[in-house]
Amino acid sequence: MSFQVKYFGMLAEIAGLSDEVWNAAGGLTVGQFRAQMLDKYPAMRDKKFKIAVNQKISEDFVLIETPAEIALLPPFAGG
Amino acid sequence: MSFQVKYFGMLAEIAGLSDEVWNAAGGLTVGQFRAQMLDKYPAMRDKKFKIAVNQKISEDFVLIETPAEIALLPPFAGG
Amino acid sequence: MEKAHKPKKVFVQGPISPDFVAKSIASHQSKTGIGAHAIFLGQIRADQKEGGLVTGIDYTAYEEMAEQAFHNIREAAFAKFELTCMHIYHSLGLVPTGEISLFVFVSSPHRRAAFEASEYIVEEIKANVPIFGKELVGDAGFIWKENT
Amino acid sequence: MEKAHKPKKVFVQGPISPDFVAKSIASHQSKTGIGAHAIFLGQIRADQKEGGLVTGIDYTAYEEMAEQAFHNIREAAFAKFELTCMHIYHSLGLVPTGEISLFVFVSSPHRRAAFEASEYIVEEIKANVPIFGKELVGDAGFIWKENT
Repeated sequence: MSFQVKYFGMLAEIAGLSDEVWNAAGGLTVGQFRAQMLDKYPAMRDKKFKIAVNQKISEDFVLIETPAEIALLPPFAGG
Repeated sequence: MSFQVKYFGMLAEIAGLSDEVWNAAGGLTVGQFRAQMLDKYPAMRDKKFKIAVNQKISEDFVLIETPAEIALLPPFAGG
Repeated sequence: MEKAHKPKKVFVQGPISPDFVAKSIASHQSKTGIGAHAIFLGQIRADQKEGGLVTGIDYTAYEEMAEQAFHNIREAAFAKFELTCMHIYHSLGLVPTGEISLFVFVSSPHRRAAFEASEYIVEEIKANVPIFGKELVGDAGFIWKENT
Repeated sequence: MEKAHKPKKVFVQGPISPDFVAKSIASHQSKTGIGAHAIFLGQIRADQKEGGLVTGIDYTAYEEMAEQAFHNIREAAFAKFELTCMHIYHSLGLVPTGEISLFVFVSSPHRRAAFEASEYIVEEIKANVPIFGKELVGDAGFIWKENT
């Protein structure tokens, strides 16, 4: 399966990009995706962030169904 | 004794003036002044108002000490 | 010139213009400790009364007592809340429907103080400042306004 | 022209000017059911950080999700409070210290609804809208801002 991943704020700086396509061997939960992502970008391990699936903040147990847009959201700073 | 009396809002309309000098035979409490005033302007009897002595809202038992500026204040409408 | 000597003057003749509000905001942009402004504007409603629509309010005040009351409100608000700035303006004379008669402007490093001070000041003004309002109704009628 | 088709567009590039605030106020003077406006403005503070003074904040957002979040906040506020109008504007890009990045403007027949809605909306924006802020510090440093 494959899906879009978007990085924002400090996470985009760590990743060095703001968008990429994620390719996984089989089905993934949000938690499994998070683990793969932290393997790829170890510097994100000590950062706080939430994961949104199709613009909704998601729990780790949720299964990602394609097509999906996954976003990594650091702490909000509006205002 | 004599003192200044000021009328505001609808009370100035009823009195037909906004300022006058009040002359009384002897000492007056605020309550006694109120009674004299309602005798002079009976149309004020069914109006709500407070009495300020030297810019402070006063209770009826307070004795008016000259020089004094007494003000009749209808309900506030600021804002 | 007179303004410079009486920075706390509250009363203005007639309506308060949006442009005046803008100038007040702009004059705070050099105060870089401010993080939050809360502004309250009172606008005259065209309420339907028995004699017709309200077309405006004619404001009068016991000015000396009112200025003292505003001063007391200001001092109390500065004591209660962490404020950088506070400005209060209120109209005297005729303010037509749709125009602004009250402008309360508070600024603080943080939003909580600004929100709380704004509400506090407006409620205090409504309750404790001797300002009187004659609502002009229809062609020739009027009703004396009373705050609730 | 674009504005007319997207009346709920929230994001603006760069700071929000006092003049824009004035124009927004003026455009409500024909709505004669309004008695109270509450305005909140977020201004960039020159906070002292380890690397120097904050000189501005560079804002980015997950724009599609943010617009949806603003929409949800708007709908919830209209449901909760008796409001005549509601406008929210937030900056993207660089907003220098002393300038305004957030403008929340609510109008109601009565003050209570305006006060309550103003606070509600600002708190919701701070907590639930995916906007990110890079505080520029001193000559070359930066700190990612985090709402509390």
